[in-house]
Parts: sequence; structure tokens; C-alpha cells
Amino acid sequence: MSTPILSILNLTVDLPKGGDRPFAVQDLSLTIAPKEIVCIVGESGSGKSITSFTTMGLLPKALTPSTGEVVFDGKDLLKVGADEHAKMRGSQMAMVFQEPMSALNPCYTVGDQIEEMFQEHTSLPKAERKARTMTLLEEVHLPEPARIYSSYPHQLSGGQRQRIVIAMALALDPKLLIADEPTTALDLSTQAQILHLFKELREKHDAGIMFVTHDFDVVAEIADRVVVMQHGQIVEEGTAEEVLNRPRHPYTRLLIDAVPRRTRDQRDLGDGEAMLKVEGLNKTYHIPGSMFKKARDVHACKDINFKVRPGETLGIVGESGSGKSTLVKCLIRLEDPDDGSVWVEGKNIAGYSRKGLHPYRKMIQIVFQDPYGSLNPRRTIGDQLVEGPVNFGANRADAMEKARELMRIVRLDPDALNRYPNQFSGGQRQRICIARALMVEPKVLIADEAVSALDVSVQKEVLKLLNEIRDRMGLTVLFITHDLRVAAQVCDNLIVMQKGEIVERGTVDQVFGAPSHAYTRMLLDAQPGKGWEVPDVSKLPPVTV
Amino acid sequence: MTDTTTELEPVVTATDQSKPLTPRQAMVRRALRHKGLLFGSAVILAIVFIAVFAPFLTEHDPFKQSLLARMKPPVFMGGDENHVLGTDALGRDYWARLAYGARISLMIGLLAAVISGLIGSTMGIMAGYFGGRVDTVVTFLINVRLAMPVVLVALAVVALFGGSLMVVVSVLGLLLWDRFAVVLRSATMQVRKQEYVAAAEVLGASLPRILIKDILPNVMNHLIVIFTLEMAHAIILEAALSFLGLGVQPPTPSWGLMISEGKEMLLFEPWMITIPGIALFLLVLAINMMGDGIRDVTAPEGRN
Amino acid sequence: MLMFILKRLGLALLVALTVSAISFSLLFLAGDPAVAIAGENASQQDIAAINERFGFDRPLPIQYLDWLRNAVQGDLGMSWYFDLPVTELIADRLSVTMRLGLSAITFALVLAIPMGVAAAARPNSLIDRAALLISVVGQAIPSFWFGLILVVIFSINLGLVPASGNETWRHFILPTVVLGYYATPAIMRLTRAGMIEVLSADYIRTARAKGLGTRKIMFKHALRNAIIPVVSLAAVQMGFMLGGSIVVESIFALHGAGYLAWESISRNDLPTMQALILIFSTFYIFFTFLADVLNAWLDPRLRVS
Amino acid sequence: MNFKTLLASTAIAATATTGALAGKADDTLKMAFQRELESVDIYYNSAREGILLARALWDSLLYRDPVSGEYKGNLATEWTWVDDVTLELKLREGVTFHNGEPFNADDVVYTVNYVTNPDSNVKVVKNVSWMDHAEKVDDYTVRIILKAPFPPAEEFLAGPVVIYPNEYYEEVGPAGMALKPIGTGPYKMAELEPGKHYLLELNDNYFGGPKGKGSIGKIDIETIPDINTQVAELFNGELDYLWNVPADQTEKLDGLGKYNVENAQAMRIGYIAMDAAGSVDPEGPMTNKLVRQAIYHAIDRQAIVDALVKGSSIVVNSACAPIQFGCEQDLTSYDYDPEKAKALLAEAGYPDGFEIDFYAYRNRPYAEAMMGFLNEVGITTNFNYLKYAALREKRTKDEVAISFQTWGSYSLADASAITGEFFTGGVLDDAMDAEVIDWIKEADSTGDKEKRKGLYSKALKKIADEAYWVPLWTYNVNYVMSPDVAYTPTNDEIVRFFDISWN
Repeated sequence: MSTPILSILNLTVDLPKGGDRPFAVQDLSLTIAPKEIVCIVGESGSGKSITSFTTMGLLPKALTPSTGEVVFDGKDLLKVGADEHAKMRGSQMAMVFQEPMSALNPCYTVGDQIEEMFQEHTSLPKAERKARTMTLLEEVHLPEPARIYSSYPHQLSGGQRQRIVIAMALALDPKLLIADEPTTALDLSTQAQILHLFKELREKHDAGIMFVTHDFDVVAEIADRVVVMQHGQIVEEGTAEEVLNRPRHPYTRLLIDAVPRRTRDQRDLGDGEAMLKVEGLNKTYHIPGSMFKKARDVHACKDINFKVRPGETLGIVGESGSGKSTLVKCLIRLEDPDDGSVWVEGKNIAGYSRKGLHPYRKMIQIVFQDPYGSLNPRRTIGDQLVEGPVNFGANRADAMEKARELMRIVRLDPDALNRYPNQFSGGQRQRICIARALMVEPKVLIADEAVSALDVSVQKEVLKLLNEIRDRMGLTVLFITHDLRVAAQVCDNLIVMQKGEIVERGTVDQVFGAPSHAYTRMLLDAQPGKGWEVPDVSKLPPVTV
Repeated sequence: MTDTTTELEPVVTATDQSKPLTPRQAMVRRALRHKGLLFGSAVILAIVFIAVFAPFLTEHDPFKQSLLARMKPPVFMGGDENHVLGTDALGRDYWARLAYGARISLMIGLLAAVISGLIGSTMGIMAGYFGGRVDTVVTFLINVRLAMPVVLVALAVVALFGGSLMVVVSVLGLLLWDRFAVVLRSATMQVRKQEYVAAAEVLGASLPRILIKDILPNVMNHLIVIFTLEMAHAIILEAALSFLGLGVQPPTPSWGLMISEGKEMLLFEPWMITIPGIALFLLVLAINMMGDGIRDVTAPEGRN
Repeated sequence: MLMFILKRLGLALLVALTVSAISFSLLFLAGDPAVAIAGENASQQDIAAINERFGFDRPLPIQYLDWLRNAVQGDLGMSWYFDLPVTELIADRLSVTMRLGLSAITFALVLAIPMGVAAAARPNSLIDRAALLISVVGQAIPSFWFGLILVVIFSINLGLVPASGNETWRHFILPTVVLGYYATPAIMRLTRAGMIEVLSADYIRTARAKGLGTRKIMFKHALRNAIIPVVSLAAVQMGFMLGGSIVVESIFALHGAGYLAWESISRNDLPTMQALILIFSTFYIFFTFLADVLNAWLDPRLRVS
Repeated sequence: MNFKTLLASTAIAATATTGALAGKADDTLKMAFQRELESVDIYYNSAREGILLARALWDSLLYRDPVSGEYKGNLATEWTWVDDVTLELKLREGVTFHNGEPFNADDVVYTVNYVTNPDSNVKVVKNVSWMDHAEKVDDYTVRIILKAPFPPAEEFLAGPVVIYPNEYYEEVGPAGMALKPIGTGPYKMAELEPGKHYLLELNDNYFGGPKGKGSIGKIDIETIPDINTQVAELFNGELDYLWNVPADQTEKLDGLGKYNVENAQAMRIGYIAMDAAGSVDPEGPMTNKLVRQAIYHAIDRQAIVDALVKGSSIVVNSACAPIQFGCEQDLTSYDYDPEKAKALLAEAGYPDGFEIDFYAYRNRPYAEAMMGFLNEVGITTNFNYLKYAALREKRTKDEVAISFQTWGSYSLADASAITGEFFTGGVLDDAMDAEVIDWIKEADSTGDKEKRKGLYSKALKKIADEAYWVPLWTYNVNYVMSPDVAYTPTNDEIVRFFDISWN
């Protein structure tokens, strides 16, 4: 290994007083060599981003590095002045962020924003700056560089914007490239392309790359070395091969164990009558124009047909814009479908007026994606749990008793019913949401990306809970997700949606094993870390710490 | 699987002290640390106290004139103890008028804000919740209202119907609803998008129930903040109307009217305009500071 | 695109029409116009003559439609008080009010934006507190009181500026300060809040990661974005100021449209009142439209793709 | 906060720099109007400001000496009554208008015939409606033909009826006259912005006459609505001459000892109008003579005059201004006696008083003070302060039972100018007393001075006995001038620019 471009030694960053722990990162040491991708892995709050921000000198004011050194190119970055550090940013070290949608200034063309790098750090003439910018656009494989050059960020897709950010980072050929969850906000197919781009960069440039992520599949895809962090400390470090396949630290093992498996045991569901049957459902949105935009129609659901049996989990998979959310909204009648029918227990609930629907509302319940937005912050948990039964005529005291029982089922303390949502973590909130949905004894439970916002370890728990409840109550579950791994693990059957249409359906094995539609194949192909078989941690040798 | 039996997330127990406070507790705690809010509330409390207990705070009748004791200076300008803040142009005790006037000014602010709040928030919440045509109509009405020069229209109406307290309050109430509507419309739109509203709908909650249980509590902080702003706005507008001679009718001791009367002697007896001027300034300042404080304190709870 | 501009204009027209209809019906309920025309010393005989001449006995809707038909042709009628065409009368007064309004909004922007930016750059610093103080005081101080105090201090005691009239730019200093200060708090608060929000945006972090200097980040990247809502607010404030400069104009004896409106109320000069309300609302509509156009220029997201 | 310093910092009395910087140096008298004058054309305005300008810009045929009250020739040199309705006037020769047009009989005939034509729609019809038409006898002799005998004809010819240049007026009409007034007067209009600004210049070719030539070169008039701003400009030396300054400010300005302060009575009087005829409410308390007398007794008019009205004002008991011809002074008066007022109320059946809406349109403090007195005797008043037009409309619609009114009689020194307006059965006649109506109508059309006096006396005595009005006080006008300015005001609220001079 060549001389490291970055070596962090015993770095400690203090948290402001009154937090739940004294340090954001503590006693952290790591090195990154040129042409090396080092992945920093950890769950939210592990301090993985703090490390990258400290290096870039972009820490929020509240956080201050107290001890240690960050040696970059022979200089301790903690000791250089703010101005000097600013000069090094962009020119010698660059960064790519998680959220491409908001990482670019909406008011300037992307060409301007890339050129700004040259303007700031070099004295190149204008023509040369533009030429270099065009080269960069080509390097990150953007089509029609000339058009892109004069486009504004909002005219580009998320993937294109992320390429712009990467191009910007590469502009001055920095020695260190820091990427903070650069693919997390992207669709699967885009993620694959961006990851590919990073691999390409490793070949073409000399930069060392610090790649922060929470996703072990991504790690498996691109990492040379891996650093695992927990509570601000490094718990394990090693080559990708070692860490992924033979983790030694219990926490690493726990994380890896929580990664959903791509296969599951087939269950026998019998040939029961369909619990939920959707026939010929269509939904078109009319997007009214604004002062400067034309009105248009979006066909969000085209002729959707499927059925689900009692006790079955049907996965609906698709990227953003595939129409899966619209489908869900039509099922729970937050939107009215244009036509088609939705049969539950012999009732076509798509046919009722909003008023007539009331008694049948409880048959289909839902758990949403965002654990923070789906509970009313101003009402106690208990109040929100009894809402459903009370709306359907139950007596409040009985409902409260039932709420206590359901709290136990979702493994929360029933006494917590008088608390407010802000006193719970994300995973706990999702359990509360599940309990809330179950309060009205639905026949069908829709989990709409219900675990997507959760850390992998929490995700695992919630998935387990969902399965338990399904089996215990004989629920029919519609599991909406963009994550193929999760879908593979929890679903019996799958539907793949693209642009409002179902393009593929079948059992998990059929869909994943022998996909018939090109889109499905493309999705499967785009999954990162395909070559990595998640090890069974229970079979690994005991921990030697 | 070595540790799947370990709960990754500890089960919450009701006695757990390390968990965050309830929203209300957190709000109270923030409120107690907010200097502006404390100052504003203290001043308002003081003024309310003066208004309520005016009869006990002065032995003078605010309407009792004495043409022989006109424009006596306040005690700190060399006046006598009998009239602590002096007397006005008709020899009425200034302190008594100020104290009783607090009632009028507070009442104008409160009533005007209540009227405009009812109109504006109903319109705003309806527009924000239903969107579509309701929103189009409400937006149009807001535009019409904003395009109307408010001071002129208020003046014209008061000139027409005379300046009784009721007329002034109604005119202000009917003219100042725009900010309620604008803010509550967008706040409601925000809340409307939240998944808990969708969840309530799916759980069969009726429309009024959703509005009362889910929408209203979550736009309440905006409502309160605008309420204070408009209350201050109404008080200051009434003073401006009085200044132009079209506010509430004398001898009602409104502070705006006292300023307007004191204005006559601005250059010679500046205390006559300064005393009610400062009172009005303090009241409006305090209401605004309280509004700002409430906004800071009730800002959406941090997501950790 | 054209459709939308037309739609937008149609809406503006509808707003103006509604405002004028409302104000017309309000105004014509306000006292007997004939008495107003005749004046304080008129006898009953005079009043009867006037009533007949102007046709005030006709039904209100007909009088309104009459007015509207003429207004569409650019004829806003004759001022009952001055016996001059209203358009002529207003054109003269409006220039004073426009000058006052423009200088006041400039004053407000020049004071509020830098302070808002500085306050946002260092929340809770001395400058932030000073900005807060200026804005809470500005909201609470009645403009008539403030105006009179300024006259006493700067005109009488210090003799620096004239107290009344509109002959030279010096006459506009005090009114500009009073009227401008009225608009300052809202603009400053919005600038500050906008800057704070923008400064925490991802693209500012990107800009910092690019190694840009603080000034470039603040002004090129942050302010450009934060200013967009300020533009809309300034337009609204400008509209309000034109219609709300009554008090200021009466204190400083500026013969502007606001003062004319106020006097017209007391003189029941309905054609003038009616025209002024129409013009003020048109200005409001015009300024908000202008702000939309300006914002489209500032914010490419609002432009045609 | 040091309250006292704050107050002190805004107090100017101590630190004010005395003005009188400009003015005399460039021979320009600067003064202010408080409100916008609608039109300079005297026949198309009804404002006091209009009268001021008219006296400076134009001339009337006669002139009434404000001190002696004697009528003198002005544009006319001699005048004789041919019969009851025909007045023959000899005109002054050699007079020219500001534009050079010579003055002769044609101008007089044109003017009279123009203003008396109903189609001309002059604003104050009463000023001219007594004339029927004028006839030219020769170039310098005219006859004015009256509709009916009109005793105060000379007063009107010396006041509002001014002579316009026929050729010019024919050409430009009222609109042109309003923008560029042309007359024969001692001053001519040099600059004019309607409602805002007037600059008068001395007319070097002025013929003299009883007005005399003015002495100040230019008179610069701005409209400054706020009295505080006017006073501020006086302090700054931007104004030399304030007019209609409120009593309290006048006292304070006088106290500074730096200004020339004058006070003069006005013809305007204040009164309380009451619904004696019951047209608002036939059963209302105001229909009861005892109640009206009680109100009379309840109000301490002298105290209000002393404390608020001040100046040269006096309490009046007659329904007219004392300087007006025929204004009887020897009649029933009612002292301030609240106990008696209460007794009268009790006698009238209101032992506990009653509640009533009290209206006013000017002098809010006076009204408030009167309400204070009424409250003392048990009459609870709800105050309604309205614009003049709104109040007048309410009165004509019979919605006002009691109100505080004033009347300025167009500065006409004749009782007919007030009684003729309010006691001859018109819509503003609250008494509707048939006897009074007859007496006054007869007086208004009688030429015999003594007979008229007797008729007015009878009418005014009955008005006082019945307490149809509560006459209150005469008004006064305060003039505050820079020490360089000399002017002796007269008792008619008219500022004669040509009588002002520099010290």
C-alpha cells in the first residue's frame, strides 16, 4: 500500500453538552491511500458522517474536534486556518453528498456551478474553463454535454444531478474524494450506474475515496477496505472481504445478520378464495399547468389486476414513479380510481361513495413509510390508537383496553399510551403505527415502504414483527417496497410495476430466478453486491475481541 | 444468530426519565427560557391587570371633566400628587383615562383579532384542506382583500357608519383576515400532506373530527402567532384611525384617541402624546414579542 | 405561456373589478354626495340643485355600470370637489406618492436586507439582536407618532430637514424614513429567516465544499435564493405603502394620492375616491405581477423549461 | 428609560430656534391653508380660503369698511336705488384687469347675468339668487334688477359678488378661471397648483380704491393640513403667518414672546340645535320646552368659553352674531344652573334624565365638554362625531334630535344670513314655528331698517323664550405672525392680504 493521503489519528469530536453522549466520534483512527475506496459503515448516529465533515472542515459550529489529528498531504487539518482549509476544499479534497436533488443551487446553470470550481481555484481563461467543464461532463457519462451545460438543476434527474456533483468534485483532480451516502437517495438502476462511476474513478484517478454508507450491499460492491462504526467509535476495520464474510465484532455481525436474505422458505398458502381482488383499476392525474408550465395528464395506474389470498404477503416492487403509491392510495381510497373494482370479502369498495365506504374502511389498513410523519405529534399514542375503533362505534374504554393489548403485541409498554410520539424512536413509532392499523381488525394490511426509513437492525425487527402478526392474525399483507432484498425475504408473491403497469408477476423464486420482463432483469442486475453471499453469522467462529 | 434475542431497541417503560418530555412540558421549558416571551407576557399581564382593576387603581372618574384643571402636567413634570399623570384638555385625570383606556385598546385588539381570526382561519383551513375549487375561490378572495387599500376602506366605512366601538371593531375584523387565511392555508396544506391525516382518514375519522383533532392542533401555533400579530395590528390601526379623527368616539378613553387629542399640543405639552404613545408602543411591542416568543417556543418539534 | 399570461391578466382584471364594485357600493352609501359637493356653507337650495344635476337619485347598480363604462374608456369622471377631471387630478398627486413609495421601499430594502443578511450570518450576535430590536420597535411604533417626533427632533430642534412640502429631495427624507421604517421589520425578518433557511440548505454545503469564500457563499449562493420571497413581500409592501401613506402625507403636507384619498373621504368626493381605490388596487396587482416576473428571472425553476 | 429626558427631548419650547429668517428679506409672506381649496373661482367654491383669495384677486362693486361697517364705492363709485328692486351704479373708469382687459359695464352685466343663470350652477346660490339680472345703461353705468326687495343687497354687493372680465371668462369658463384667475384686485395670481400652492404677486396697476394698494410683494400659500406642522414651519421660519390657530397653541405661542399674536372675533356662532318640532320623534324629550330650557341651564357656556374657546369670544344668547344687523340682544337668557336644570327635567317628567345621541361635526373638545355638563344633570349622551356632509344628511332625514352646530353667515353682517337659513321652515328648521317663520320672511323682504329690526327682535325673542336653540358663543380667529409682520385682523374671519405689511 502506498503512503496514505489521509490519516486520521485518535480524533475526538465533542458533542454539545446535554446530548445523549459526550462525543460525536471518539478516539478514531483511520487511513486512506490513493486509489483506494474505504467504506465507513454504520447506522444513523454512529458518527460516520462526522468523520467526513471534520476532514472537509464542514462541521456544524456546535461540534468541535478536541483531540487528535487529521493529516492530509502532510498537514494537520485541525491546525490549518479556516481560509487555508477553504482553499484546499475543492482543489485538493472534494465531497459528494447524499441528496442530489438539493445539492445544487437552483438559481445557476450546472455548467456555471462546475466552472465556479475553476474560477475559484485556478486562473484559467474562460474558454479553457468551459472546455474543461465539457470534458468533465463527458467523463461522468452525461448525455449531450452541451445541453446539460446550460441546464438548470431542476431540469435534470436525480442521477444526472449526482453526476454533476461528482463532476464538480473531480474538477481539480483532488487527492481525496469523500462521498457521503451518495447513492442512498437514488433509484436502484441509477445507484448501479453511480457506483460503477466510482469504480471507474478509482481506476482513472489517483484519489483516495472515503465512502460513507449504511448499506452492506454497496460496501460489497465497491469497498477495498471497510471501517465499521458504532456510537462514534470504530469497532471493526479490515479489507472488504474480511469484514463482509468473516466479521469479528458482535456489532458487525449483528448488522450483517440483519441484512435481509434474498431467499426465504416457501410457505404453503393453500388455495383459499382471494381476500383482496383488484380488477381493471385505472387512475390518471391531471397536472394543472402553472404560469410557465403546460398542463398534462399522468397515467399513474394502467389496468391493474391482481389478487391476494388470506395469509399471503404480496410484494409490489418498483422504482419511484412506477405508480405503486397511487395504487395504494386507490386501495385505501385516499384517491378515487377512475375505474376498476377492488373486492374485499365480496364487497367492491371502489364502488362506494366516500360516505357509503365508511363501514368498509377498516377492512384495509396501512402503515406508511415515514415514522415521523405518520403520527400526530400533538396527540398521545393512546388517543391515536383508539381513534379507529371509536370512529367505528366502539366504546372508548374498551378501545383503550384493546390498545394496551396491541401495545404488548408490538412489544411496547402499554403504560406508554399516554405519551406523545416525540418520545419514541423511529422503529418504535413504526410499531405504534402497526398497532394503530390493527386496532380496527383489518383484513388487509398495506405496508407502504414501511421499513425503508429504518436502520437495518431496526428494519429487521419490524419485519419480524410484521410476519408474526400476519401469521397470528391471518392477515393479508401488501408489501410495497423498492428494496428487492427485503421483498425477497418477506413476500410470497411479487408484482413488479413500471410506469403504472404491472410488468411481471409470480412467486419470489419465479420473479427473481427467471424474470421474464426486461425491466425486472434490469432491476435485478442493478442490485449492488450481487456477488456477496451474506454469511450466516451463527456459523462463524466465536468473537475474539 | 448470536444476539437476535437482545432487544435492539429497549422497550419503553412509563417511568423512563431519559426520554424526551411531552410536547407541552418541552414547550413550557422553552417558554421559561425565552426572554422576549417572558417580557412580552409580563407587560401584557401588567396591562391586563391595570385594565381589570382600573377602578381600584385610581379614585378618579375617567369621564369627569374639570375645565378649571386643564392640562395639568404629570407629577414628574412638576404636577401635583392628585393627578399623577396630569389631566387632559378637558381636565380629566390622565391616569384614570389611561387605565380605563387599556380596556378599550385590549378589547379592540382582541375582538378584531377574534373576528378576523374566525373568518381568515376558516377560509385558510378550508382552502388548505380541500384544495381545488375551494382553494381557487379563497385565493381569489385573499387577492381581492389584499388589493383593497385597507386604511382607505376602513376610513371610508368609519366615516360612513360613525366611529362607535362596534363599527371600528367590525371594520378591522372584516379587513384583517388576510394573513390568517394566507398562513393557515399553507400550514394546513403542509399538515394535510402528513401521513397521520391520511391514517385518520383510513381509520374512518369524519371530516370535522380530522379538522379538529389532526389539523387544528397542528396549525394552532400559526394561528396563535397570527392572532397576536393581528391583535397588535388592529390596535395600531385603530390608533391611526383615531389620529385621523375616525377612530372610536370620545369620550371613550381609547389610547389611540388620547394620542390623537394629545397630538394637538405636541409641540407644547409633549407628555400628552408621549404617555399614551408609550403605553400603546409598549402594548404593541409586548404583544409582538409574545407572538414571536410563541412562534419560537411552538416551532415544530425537532425530529431528534 | 401566452394563455397563462392572459389567464393571469384576466384574474387581475377580475380582482380589480371586484374591488371597485365593493368600494363603489360602500362609498355611495356614505352620506349624501350632494351635500358633500355643496360644502359646509351651502343652503338647502344649493343642495337640491346639485342632486338633480348629478342624478344621484338613480339606482346604485346603474350608477356603477355608468361609471364602469366610462372608466373602461379611460374617463374616471370629474372630481366633484375640484371640478377637474379625476385622471388629471390623480396623475399630479400620484407622482408625489410614487416618489415617496419608491424611495420608502428603497430605504426599507437598503436597511432591511443587509441587516437581515448580517443577522442571519451570525444568529444571536450583537448585530442580530440589533436587527431584532429595530424590527420589534418598527412594528410597535405608531407611524404618526414616529413622524411627529422626527419632525420635532430633526426639523425643529436640529433644523436639518424641512418639515413639510415636496419641492426638493430634502423634503422627502423624513417621510421616506417614516414610511420606509414601517415596511422594514417584515422585510428584515423575511430576509433573515430566508437566509437562515438557505444557509442550512444542501447546496450551500456544496458551495462550501467547493472551497468558496464566505462572501461568495453569502451573496452569490445564499442571498440569490433567499431574496426570492423578499421580492414578493416588497411588492406587497409597496402596494400597501401607496395606499397607506395617508398618515405620513398628512403629517408632512405631501400632496400625494394618499392624502388626496383621505381628503376625498371627508369631502365625499366619490369619483376621486373610487378612482383612487381602483388605482391603488391596480398598483397592488401590478406590483405583485412585477414581482412574479422578477422572481421568474431570479428563480429558473419558475421559468419555461 | 428616563421618562423625563424622553419627554424633554421632544419638547421644543425651550430650544426652538426662532424663525423669521425668510419672508421679509425677499418680500414674500409665507402662509398656509389648512385644507385644499377646490377651485379659486369664487362662484365655484364655498370655502373660507376661497373668500380670502377672492378679496385679493377680484373686486366687488362696493366695499364694506370692516371697522366702521360703512359701505364705500369700490368698482362702483356711486349707487342709488331707482326703486325697491332696481339699483343703479356708476362704475369706476380706468380700471383694467390683470390681463389688460379694461373694466366697464359689460363686465358687470356679464358677471351678474352669468351667475344668476341657473344653468351656471354656481355653488352658493344664495349669494346671487336675490338678483334677477343686470342691464347696461352706458359704458360706465349699470342697473342691477332684483327679484324682490332685498334689504341686505349692499352687503352682498360688497362681499361675495365680484366682477369677472367678460371676454376672458367667456373664453376660459370656470375651469380656466380656476387655473388662471384674472381679476382687478390688488394681487394677481403668479403661480397656481390646484389645492396645493398659490403664489400671489402685487398688482402694480391696481387702481387703489378703498382697499388700498397692498404693500407686500409676494404672498406664498401652501396647504399644510396638520396644525403641528404649521407651527413647526413657523418655528423654522418657513411660514410667517398662521391663521386659525387653536386657542391652546395660540396661548403657548404667545407665551414664547417671540411672535406677534392677534385675536379677532368671527361672525360664526355655535349653537345647539334641538328637535323642538318633533320631526325626529314627536314624543321625544326635545319637543318639551322645559327639557330644552333645562339643557340651556345645564351647560356652563362661560366656563367653556374661558377654558376652551378663549380669545375674544363671548357667550351669546341670541340666535345670531352680535355684530349682525338686527341681532337683538335684549332677550331671555338662561344662567348656568344645574340644579334648576334638574328641577326642570323632573318637572318635564324626566326625574332621572334620559339617554340621547348627541351629534357634532367640529370642535370635538367643545362638544365633549358640553356632554360632560349634560351628563352632570342626568342626560346621558352617546357621542356621534360625523363629517359635515354625513351629519347634514342625517339632519335632513330627521334623524338628529340634538346636535352641536355652527354657522358663519358667509361673513354677512345681517341677521337674515342666519335666521333666514334656519327659521324659515326649511329642512334644517327644527322649530317650525309658524309665527317666527312669518316674521323672518317679512323682515327679509322689507327695506325699512327699523321695521326689520323690530321683526327680527320679535322672532329672536320668541326663539329665546321657547329655547328652540341654545346659542353658545361667538367664534374667534387667532393669528400668529412672525415679528416682522403687521396685521390688524377684523371681525369677519377674512384675511385681507392688502392690509398686511412688514414691520
